Amino acid sequence: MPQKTFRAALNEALHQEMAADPRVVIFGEDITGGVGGDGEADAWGGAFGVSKGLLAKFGPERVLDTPISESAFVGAAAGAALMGLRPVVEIMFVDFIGVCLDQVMNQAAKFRYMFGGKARTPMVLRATFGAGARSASQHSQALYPIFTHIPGLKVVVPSNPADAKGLLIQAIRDDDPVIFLEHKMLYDTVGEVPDKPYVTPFGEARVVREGDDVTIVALGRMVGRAEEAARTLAAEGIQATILDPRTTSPLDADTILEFAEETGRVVVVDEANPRCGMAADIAALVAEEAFGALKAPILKVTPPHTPVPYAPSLEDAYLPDAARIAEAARRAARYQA
Amino acid sequence: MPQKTFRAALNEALHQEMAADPRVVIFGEDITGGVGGDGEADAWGGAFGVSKGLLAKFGPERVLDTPISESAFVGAAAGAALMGLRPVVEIMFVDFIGVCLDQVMNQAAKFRYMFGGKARTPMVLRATFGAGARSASQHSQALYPIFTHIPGLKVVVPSNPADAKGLLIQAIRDDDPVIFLEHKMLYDTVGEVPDKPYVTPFGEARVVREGDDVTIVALGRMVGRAEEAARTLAAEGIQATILDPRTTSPLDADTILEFAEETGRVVVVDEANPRCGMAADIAALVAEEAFGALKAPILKVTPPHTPVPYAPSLEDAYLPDAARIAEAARRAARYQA
Amino acid sequence: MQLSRDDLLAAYRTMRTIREFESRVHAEAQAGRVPGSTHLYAGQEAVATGVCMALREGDTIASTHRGHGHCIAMGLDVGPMMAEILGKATGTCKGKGGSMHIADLEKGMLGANGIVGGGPPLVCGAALAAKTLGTGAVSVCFSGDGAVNQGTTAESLNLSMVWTLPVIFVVEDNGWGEATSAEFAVAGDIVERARGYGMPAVRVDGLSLTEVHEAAREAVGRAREGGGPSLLHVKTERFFGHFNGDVDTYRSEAWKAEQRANRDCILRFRAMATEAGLVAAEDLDSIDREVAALLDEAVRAARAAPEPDPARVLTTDVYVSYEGRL
Amino acid sequence: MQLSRDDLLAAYRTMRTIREFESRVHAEAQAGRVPGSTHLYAGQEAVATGVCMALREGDTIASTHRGHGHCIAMGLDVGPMMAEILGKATGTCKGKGGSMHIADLEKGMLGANGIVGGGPPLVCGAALAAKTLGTGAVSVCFSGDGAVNQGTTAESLNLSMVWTLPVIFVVEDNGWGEATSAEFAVAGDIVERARGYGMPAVRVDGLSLTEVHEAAREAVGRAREGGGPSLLHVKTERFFGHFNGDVDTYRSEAWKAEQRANRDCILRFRAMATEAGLVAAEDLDSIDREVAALLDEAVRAARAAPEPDPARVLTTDVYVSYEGRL
Ligand SMILES: Cc1ncc(C[n+]2csc(CCOP(=O)(O)OP(=O)(O)O)c2C)c(N)n1
Ligand SMILES: Cc1ncc(C[n+]2csc(CCOP(=O)(O)OP(=O)(O)O)c2C)c(N)n1
Ligand SMILES: [Mg+2]
Ligand SMILES: [Mg+2]
Repeated sequence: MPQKTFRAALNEALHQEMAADPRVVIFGEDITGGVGGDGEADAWGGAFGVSKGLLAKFGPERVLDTPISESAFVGAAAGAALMGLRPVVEIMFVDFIGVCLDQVMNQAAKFRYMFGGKARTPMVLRATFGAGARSASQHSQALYPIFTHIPGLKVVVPSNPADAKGLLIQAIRDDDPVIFLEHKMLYDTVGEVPDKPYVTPFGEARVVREGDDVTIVALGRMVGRAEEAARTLAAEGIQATILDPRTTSPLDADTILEFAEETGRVVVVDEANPRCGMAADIAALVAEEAFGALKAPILKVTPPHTPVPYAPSLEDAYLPDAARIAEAARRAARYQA
Repeated sequence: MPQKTFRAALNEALHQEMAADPRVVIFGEDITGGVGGDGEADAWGGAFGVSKGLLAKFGPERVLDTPISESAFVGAAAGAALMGLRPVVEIMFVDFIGVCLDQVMNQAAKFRYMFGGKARTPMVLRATFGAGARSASQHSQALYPIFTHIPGLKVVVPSNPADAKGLLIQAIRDDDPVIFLEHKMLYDTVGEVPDKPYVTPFGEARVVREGDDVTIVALGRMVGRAEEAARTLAAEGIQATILDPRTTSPLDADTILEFAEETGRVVVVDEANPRCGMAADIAALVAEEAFGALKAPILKVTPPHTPVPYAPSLEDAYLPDAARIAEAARRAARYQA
Repeated sequence: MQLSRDDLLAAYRTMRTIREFESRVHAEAQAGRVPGSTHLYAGQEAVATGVCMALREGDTIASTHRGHGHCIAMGLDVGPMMAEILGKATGTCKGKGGSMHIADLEKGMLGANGIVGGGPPLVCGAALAAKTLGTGAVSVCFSGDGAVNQGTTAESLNLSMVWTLPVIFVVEDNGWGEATSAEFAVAGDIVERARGYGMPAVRVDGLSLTEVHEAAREAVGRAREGGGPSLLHVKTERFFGHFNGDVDTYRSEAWKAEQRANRDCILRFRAMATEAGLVAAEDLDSIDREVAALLDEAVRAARAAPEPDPARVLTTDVYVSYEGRL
Repeated sequence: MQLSRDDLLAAYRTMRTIREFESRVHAEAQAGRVPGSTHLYAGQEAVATGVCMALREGDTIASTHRGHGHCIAMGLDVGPMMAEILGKATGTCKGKGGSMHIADLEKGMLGANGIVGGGPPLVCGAALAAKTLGTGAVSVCFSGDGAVNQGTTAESLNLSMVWTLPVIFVVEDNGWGEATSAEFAVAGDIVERARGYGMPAVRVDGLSLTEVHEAAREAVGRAREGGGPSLLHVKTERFFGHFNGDVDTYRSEAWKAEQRANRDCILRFRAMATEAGLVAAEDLDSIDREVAALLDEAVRAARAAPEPDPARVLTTDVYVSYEGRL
């Protein structure tokens, strides 16, 4: 199967869906880049190059640059979705949600309910997230717990190129508002990605590997780190299951509970901050519904309750790494009541 | 001791702190009301009357009405706090945080960390929250999980008049940014409130009642409902401990864990939506750190994953009530492995 | 362009329906039958009416917390609207939305909105859809003098210019944002603000149905022909307090009496239309009677309607599809 | 008011220090020694310098992602600044903030800011503090042509007028917001936008230190005397790409060469000041040498400095006090 980067997989998904459906439009800051200059057109193709080439294919009516006005253009996506388009709107860093949350939380997410089921708001809000790029406190947050908390939104956090493509296509075809979060440290990772369009369904966890001793649930970039940890553990004779929920809302509670019950030992790894985060969310699910099968405390591996620091030494310590994950899994696997 | 309403207790706290410290200023929409009219001045004293009378006492330099520009004036609170004031800023409904989250999340909350410890941002953001007033989806949310998730913020959710006063005074004297959330259905509740100024410390749960059979953790308006449930349970021979954390950040983990261990059975009641909410947060804490003592699944009692509906029949069903709390507590208390 | 007699009668019927609807809502609220808050549109009828008369099928509007008038001007049925406000299963939104969230997308009404400044971005999107899909539709954003100070308004003025969108921003300046006067809260001049974005903008007398309509017609025409957005700054009057619980003491009784007596757009319309001999007073009176009967029935039906059943509908309508728990 | 020779020399030293600082940061970034992104201020030196010369102790500024120039113009030490950018423990913010978050409250510098439009509300607050505490201080908000389209800017223009705050909004219009031109993104006219709020506003040539300074002096004077806010729309030039990773292909090489040759505020200043006989070229040359030496040392020290120790400082500085877990 062809090897593609995470970035290329997303770009391909956008190309294919825009070709398939004239209602799909894309906009955001520098989504092409170069408007008004005397140099290259589509110079950026998005701050991370994900939308490169769309302008040439689909023209400026469907690929629109915007002023720096996230409230206006994210809200415009919601309004356009109500009226028959399927907008894919980009806010460069998810951290910028602070300037436009209302249009997501109180408008797009709630239309359908408030209007008694009459509205459909098929929009996708794409944004990068995550630490590791030395981007400091205002450009490195995860924030999906905030979206996950809000009823009416779907939230996608892909961990690899193949899922990125299938989940983005699903997001675009989905009739509900979807928050699609791309970890900026994953853009250059490579994996097998089918050429044809395909969908990866929401609410279905991927079983990354199976092992009887402990179940590790991890999201986004943490999936790779969990795999690294699992290799170390395997060498020590501890076999881990790794689950990648892929979407935090809907969450595949069934699969998580199934493996939690099978192993009786659960570790949740999350790049988001710990308080009211996804690690807590999943741990609480297990503590309520798989309690009878539990043989050990449910351990959480997350950053501390601090903003993301700038210096590499600090940022590296901030993020959960394979060693911390392995240590938690070891503790869970070896725990004796 | 004198009986006062929740509203009066807050009003008294504002009066006393403004009298004690000239750096305390208060602003927000209609915080006085009536500016520019030919009728009564200070006509509203805040949309819920909490700031009534401050204008007459402290004058328009310290009690300021604002345009409908939450980003500007909440950010102004952050900037003013950096420069030596202690602003108390009001956004009428916490639901409006969507239009100004950035100034809270990326500015006020992060200054100190980003600036290497050089900043102090002693501001209080007051807002009403909560369902029950038939205010529908955009005026009824809880949202404290969002603030609790964000490092750098403190988050206060008082459940009764005495705590409301003590916690607000602490919030105003506190050197960190504090989100102070007032349940709109509690304003008219009455309780004993000392006349003198006093502080209720952050991060110290209140032990509302003690009982050996089950520990119920509840916040805000849910504390009263938990008490109601506990009375029912007592009649059935089930004795419940009720803990009111009072602040969700910092959270008094020690007290929660202590009682979780003592009873081995825990129910968490929360008015916020369930996903990545406070119920999950507390349940996850217990599942990790009191696991060895647990005798039953940790049960969560929350609204469903839906927006808040308008019709009374629906809104009443949305909110956890004493019956649902009692039922969960019964299940926890009676659970046999 | 002179309005025809039929147009004038239709306009009057709309204005009267709004006025009557609001006075019934007021009465229901006073009687304790409205569960939540409502914000009455009485006094501003000429604005919604004059603007929406300039629209055609497929056009859209975004509204505000004070949305009943916009709904009626867009042709929503008053029966389900009343039921919605009373929190009933037969309401426009099945009782889930209430006064502040009445919407009917099929009629181009994108929703009342509980967030001040919530609407301006939405019309940019609706207009973008019209432009992309080539429907020739325009989109109107109603908002208040208070909302002009919300950042979303400024951003949307700019975005609509940058994208040359078929949008009309109608600022209904009733002088107040809750209990705070526009004189205090609005620095400068709303028309000048729009012009700062290069946007055509005019000041309009909101007590004159014909003046509002004429200004709207011009702006809608320009938008429909690809000429981009416009702003109308319409001076109007809010007859009731901000919401049903507002004792409205910040305006003196004398001021309010003078307002009702001299600055009532419906009285002005009657005087204008009958004095100019365009319509007969009896025609208007008979409309009044028809409207009253319509509202009698709306109120009766709404009161009689059942509340929504939580077991059936509490968790429906959150998503179109969701493979997870609610 | 004519600037004195000392003023001119001081201004030149500031501009030169900024230029040299940025060229060193650029070199460090090229060499892979800057962990994160930086946005260089080169080309805009006359703006920060001309404005901040009009300030006095106690005055404050809010800055942007492109903040190094503002920091230097407010008197921050280049040594710790360079260390901060290199992510070192000796940095202005102990390495926690990086390029986009350098702040020094004691010097009135309220922080570079990674959020476009983050600053305008903050200066309203700083100005309110000055007003309430009666310090007579003013607060300056630097922001870009891109930031004028952010709702926070519009809200802050209005709020500062409504509260009559001692604020000066300095819009540094370098023609670009990332890879998007102001010509595309900014509808209308920035000066007219401010006037829509009733705010005094002027257009200023940002290549002329003296013109910037003169306009700032007037606005600062007005603010200090209680005359309220002003806006300066300053046309300036961005010499580098948007950030250190930007290949900047959206501007042609010819355009960029012409820009460097003909629109360099430092070259203009040299020409103006020496041709008018106000200062001697040698004086400026010797400042150049001193500045180069200063930066040599700053870079050397920053490179040599230790990284922050996570065991000690990862979880400090989140709160002043916190009775909970981090
Ligand atoms: C973002 C936000 N801030 C504040 C409010 C509370 N609020 C509701 S209506 C209103 C006044 C709006 O004034 P205006 O725009 O003039 O509309 P009017 O009520 O006069 O029709 C306010 C402040 C809100 N709903 N949303
Ligand atoms: C709210 C927000 N949106 C987008 C960005 C990404 N961004 C960083 S700088 C920038 C361009 C800013 O342009 P301008 O204000 O003209 O400043 P300049 O870079 O030209 O100094 C953008 C879009 C951001 N940091 N914050
Ligand atoms: Mg108004
Ligand atoms: Mg710029």
